[in-house]
Amino acid sequence: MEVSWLHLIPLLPLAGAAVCGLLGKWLPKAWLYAIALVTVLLSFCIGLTGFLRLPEEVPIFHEVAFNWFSAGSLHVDMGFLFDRLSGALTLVVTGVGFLIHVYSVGYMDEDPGYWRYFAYLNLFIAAMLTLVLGDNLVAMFVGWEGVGLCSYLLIGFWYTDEEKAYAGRKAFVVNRIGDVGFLIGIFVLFNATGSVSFAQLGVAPLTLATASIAALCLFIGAIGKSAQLPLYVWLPDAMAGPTPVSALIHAATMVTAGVYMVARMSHLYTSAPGVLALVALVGALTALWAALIGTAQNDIKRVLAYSTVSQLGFMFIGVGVGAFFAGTMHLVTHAFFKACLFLGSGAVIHGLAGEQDLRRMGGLRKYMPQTAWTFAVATVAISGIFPISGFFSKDEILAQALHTKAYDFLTLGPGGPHLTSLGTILYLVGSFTALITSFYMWRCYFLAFEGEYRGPEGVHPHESPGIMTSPLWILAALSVLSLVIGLPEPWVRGSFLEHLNWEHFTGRLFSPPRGGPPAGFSPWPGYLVALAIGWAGFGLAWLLYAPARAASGDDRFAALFPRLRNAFANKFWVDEFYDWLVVRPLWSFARGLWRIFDATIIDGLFINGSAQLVAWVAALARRFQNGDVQRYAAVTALGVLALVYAFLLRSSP
Amino acid sequence: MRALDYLSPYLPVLILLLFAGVLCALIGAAATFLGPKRITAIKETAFECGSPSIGDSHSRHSVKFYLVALLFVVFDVESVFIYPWGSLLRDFQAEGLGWFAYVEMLSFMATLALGLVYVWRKGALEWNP
Amino acid sequence: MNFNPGDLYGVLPALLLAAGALVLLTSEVFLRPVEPDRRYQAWVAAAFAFAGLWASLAQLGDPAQPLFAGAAVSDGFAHIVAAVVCAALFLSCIVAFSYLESLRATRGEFYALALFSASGMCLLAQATDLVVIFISLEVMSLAVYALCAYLRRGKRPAEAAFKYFILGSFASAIFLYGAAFAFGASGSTRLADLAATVRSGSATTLVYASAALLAAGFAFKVAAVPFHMWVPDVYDGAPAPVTGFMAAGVKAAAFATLVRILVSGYGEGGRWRGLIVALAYLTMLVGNLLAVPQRSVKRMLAYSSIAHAGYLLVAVAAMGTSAPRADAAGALLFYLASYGATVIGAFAVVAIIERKLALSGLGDDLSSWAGLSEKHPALAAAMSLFMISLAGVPPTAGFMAKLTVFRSAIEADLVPLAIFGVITSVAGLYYYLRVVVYVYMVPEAKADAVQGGRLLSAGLAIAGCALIVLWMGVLPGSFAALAQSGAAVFGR
Amino acid sequence: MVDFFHAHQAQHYLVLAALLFALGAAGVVLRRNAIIVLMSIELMLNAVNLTFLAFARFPLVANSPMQGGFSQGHAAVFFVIATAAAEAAVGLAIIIAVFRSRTSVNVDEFDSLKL
Repeated sequence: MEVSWLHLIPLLPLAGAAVCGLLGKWLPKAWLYAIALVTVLLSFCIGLTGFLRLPEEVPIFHEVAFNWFSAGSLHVDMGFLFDRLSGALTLVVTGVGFLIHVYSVGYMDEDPGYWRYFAYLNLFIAAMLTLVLGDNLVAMFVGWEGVGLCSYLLIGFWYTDEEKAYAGRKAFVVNRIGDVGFLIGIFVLFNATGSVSFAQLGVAPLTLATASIAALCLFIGAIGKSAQLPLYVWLPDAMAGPTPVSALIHAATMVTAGVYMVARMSHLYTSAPGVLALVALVGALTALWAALIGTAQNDIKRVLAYSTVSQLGFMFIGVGVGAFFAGTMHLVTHAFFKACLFLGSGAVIHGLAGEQDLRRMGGLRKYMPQTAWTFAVATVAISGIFPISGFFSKDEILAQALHTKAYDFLTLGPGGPHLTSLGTILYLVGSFTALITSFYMWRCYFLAFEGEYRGPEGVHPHESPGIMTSPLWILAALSVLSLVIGLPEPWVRGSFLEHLNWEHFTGRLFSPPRGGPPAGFSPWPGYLVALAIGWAGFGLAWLLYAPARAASGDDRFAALFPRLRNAFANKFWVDEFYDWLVVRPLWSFARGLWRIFDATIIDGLFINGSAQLVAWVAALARRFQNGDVQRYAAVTALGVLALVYAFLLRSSP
Repeated sequence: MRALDYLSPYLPVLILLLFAGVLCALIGAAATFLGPKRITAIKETAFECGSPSIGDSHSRHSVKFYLVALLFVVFDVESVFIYPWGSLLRDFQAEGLGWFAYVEMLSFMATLALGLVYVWRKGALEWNP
Repeated sequence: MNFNPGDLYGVLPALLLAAGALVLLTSEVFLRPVEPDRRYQAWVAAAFAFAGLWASLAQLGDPAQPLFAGAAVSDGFAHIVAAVVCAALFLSCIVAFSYLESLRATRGEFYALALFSASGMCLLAQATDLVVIFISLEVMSLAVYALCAYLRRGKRPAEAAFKYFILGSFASAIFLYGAAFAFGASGSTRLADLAATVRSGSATTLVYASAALLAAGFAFKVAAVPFHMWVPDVYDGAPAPVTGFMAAGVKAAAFATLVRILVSGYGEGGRWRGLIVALAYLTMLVGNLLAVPQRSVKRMLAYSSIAHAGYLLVAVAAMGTSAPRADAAGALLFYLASYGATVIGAFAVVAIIERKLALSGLGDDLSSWAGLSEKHPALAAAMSLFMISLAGVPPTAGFMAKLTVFRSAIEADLVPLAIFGVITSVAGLYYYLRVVVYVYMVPEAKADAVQGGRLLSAGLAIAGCALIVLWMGVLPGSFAALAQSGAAVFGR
Repeated sequence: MVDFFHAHQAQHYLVLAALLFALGAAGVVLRRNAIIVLMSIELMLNAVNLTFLAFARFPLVANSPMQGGFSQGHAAVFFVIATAAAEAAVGLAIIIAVFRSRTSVNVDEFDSLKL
């Protein structure tokens, strides 16, 4: 259905950003907050109204805002597409965005640059909405670049000198690689089909080669934006920005853009099954890799950052096995619980006067109970413990991976073996990752909130003000409530919940993979395994971190949980065993991974390498550009000679 | 080979140049080596029709010289267009373009005159170095 | 011999601008005793620039026709370039007004010289005869040399002008030598006759030597590597409003002429395409690479102008194939317009920063930009907009321009060139965004603020540029249509 | 040796012009004095004039497609001379401006602008 109000959704935050950015310095604080918050809220309301009124038969709102440009045979309309997927994401972006705005009012209140911060934040939301709602690849790219720009600005929000400004360099270099891939992908698709709009790309017949190249290029973009192997390294460093920004951009919205893009281009990716397998493989490897590294981090925000990378890997497994609904469902649920976790960590950091080291926390549940409870709820969600949302969405991905038929006809090289077992491998890797995920998230929770306070002397941990805790509660509630979209279809068939079921809800949006969707499997075995895994991770964390906390905390522990203590009477032996068998190797392995890859290859070769390249270029330029006009003339003369020679060479047959 | 063929006509010129150069060098050398050299204080002084020079021999000219010289060159060179015009005026007239040619030259002269007026009013022609 | 007075109408923009220059020169010497306040001159100049803009746009619909027995031509391509030049002049006059006023350096010659050079640019875009091209080139260049040296403060402007003059004259001589060869080979200085000689197949070595020399002369003017060495020093030393005008106007006129010479003069042979492709590769690489270590914003913009010459060369190279030339020409025109608007805006902001530095004789450094957003949020926002437009990030004019240029390259089967362009342009974000970071950086304690006052006119120009940049980025349709209509002369 | 008298008539002029042009270019690149650099540029322009005149007087092609025939080459020389004079004027003015700020016309001392 053609409508004329869609443009308001991104336009309102944009207007808010313009007002905040240009006039914010002179506006009273209250006005500025009101403008920043109300524009986002209005966007949310418009999105919600639209979402509820989506027509049943063809659930699409479409608006051609204007004829954007036509250059030669390329005609692009700036249009907005509001269907069930982009609609849901609009709600997530504006909803979570609004909550984070509210939270930021408390968090940034004392910062002198608060007006810039809110301008950036609004600009980010406008760009993200453009990304989500754009009805063609170029519009998506507009948003894609816009969110990258805002992210760069917001990471650098607290820069006071150049040294710190270059902290964002890694994010920058890495993201540019992805952007090149994305742009080239657009060009390839345009060259092949003559169009860039999703509507036409969604039905365009593509040869396998074209589809594969385009899908690969676009996926490079997704790898950069969504922090997958080998370009994930910028995300942990991006934690230098304010915590609410990490929550919004580096957890809930921007980094999921890659997943969204792959889902949006489902027709392309199902036409290129090889690339689809690569997507799943990269996702699985990243999930495992980041989870392993996450176990060895002591900075609370870095733990969450690696967990984000890992969860994004899960989403890519989902879309990569052709279960686009599963990947996007995890995207939505993850947005809630990860935002909640990040905001919780922000409250902790806020309450501890800037302390981020898990080893110097502990026992915070006593001081900030609201933060602790909401953090716990979100941890339950991410570790996939029944019955909170993460359990269903993560298990859906794993179940789809196990039963996928997307690779049945794929072979390794011509005449090579069929890749039928790839799905099973993905399942096993994913399940193992889920175990580690549960482990390190609980470790994080225990270290931060349980046991004795080990924090810095003189700091009195305190609960955050209500304006910061209320978003936490809402997000925790959403983490729980969003389980309804993940309930298996047989459970809800016939009831009103059926409409909310994500698979049912997005049913006609995605192209099925070439082997067809898996059908007729029972969810129960998967659930049982997942349940076991979730609790196992919890147990492992408990064994290692609950008892070993502090020597003086032992008595308290015994008093609280005597039975458990008896069950593990030999706990020191267990500790040592685990330490020797699991923790030490795991720790050193994880450290090693981090050192080899992040520190050496990426930092050394890539980031410092580019710095050295710059220095080298500067030295070279200084040799030539030495201010001597006659040297310039000599170079010019040589250029003329070369040009004449080249022309004559080409002219002689 | 082609390049050599092409340049071979210039061999005589080259020989001539070489010959002239060698001859100059020879004569100079001969004068230096063969001539008697007995330098006295009297011989080093300015002789009969000169007085000892005062100050740097490379004195600097005032910028005004450049200015006037340049203005002269510019206006002088522009007048180069008038000669061919004058010699062709009758042909123009024969073709019925006499008035056009006249107006054309008039506008050219007017523009030049405007330049002259500008230079004049700017005071570039006033001589006070 | 024949003469059609209507031909003068064809060069109306150039005539208007030249007349404006004469008016200003006369008023400078005659009105001076009566009216010592010379601020009116900026507005007179702007009015003539606007008239030129209006005239070139009014002629846009006219059918293409040769003027003065084929020495020049009146076609859409030339009119669009003239419109870009006049618009650049108009905005630069407004920027220069506040700049010169605050430095107390207003003199009539400034605007007269600017008008003369713009007049040369307009003619350059129309010329189809090598001698006419040479004369227009010199009218443009001599005035610009003088403009560079205009600000008689410190060593830098005069030195920049000297370098520009020496190298520019050197390049002019090389161009002229090529013109002499072309005359020898075809017996004519008209591009059309040259094309006939090339087409007849009797092209000799002389023809190709002339093509190389002519191309080299204009490769210098457009700042293609390896003829780019003058750019950083000249851009750095010249007053910022002049630099902006140069970057926008000279580039537009020089590219228009380069296209005319190569396509109208040597088009059929098509042998030049490979060399332009090579120049484009080299220019994009060197321009982007050398911009990275720059700490002076002006020098960075100078190298960025080299890089942009590379992207424009991509469009020129795309005109060297049998693929629809009009598309590539349209892309070229669109790029010139968008680059002009962006770079004039950027240099206008630089001018505001520079006014203070010029008094102390310092070059600008990134550190003097720190914390601009605290004092002047709008200025900071505009500068950021120009930077991301130069970097080619949507939704700005720069992105649209790059998109159309690369697309035309792909249609002309220059896919590797387009991909290389995409990669280098994305790499270019690095140094553009560094400016943005500085602008929005929390200033250190001693943040030296830019003083206000007399910002209004420069501010207006900056706002106008920003508006155009956004407009061309968000609603490029009408601009693209104009560019296409102008490019139609190059045929399908 | 015989070729010397039977080659195309324009050849000698062209070779001389090329030599002059190269000398001028070498002067621009090598000479220290700014005035001499300027003179070298004028030399290059005059070399071009000689080339134009050689082609106009001894054409390589049968007939010129232009209205004025080969005399257009002569006309071109007029324009070049006039332009060269203007160029020299501007050049000298700029050199004087530089000289004022640093009292030297040695080109290799003009280096306050560099990377």
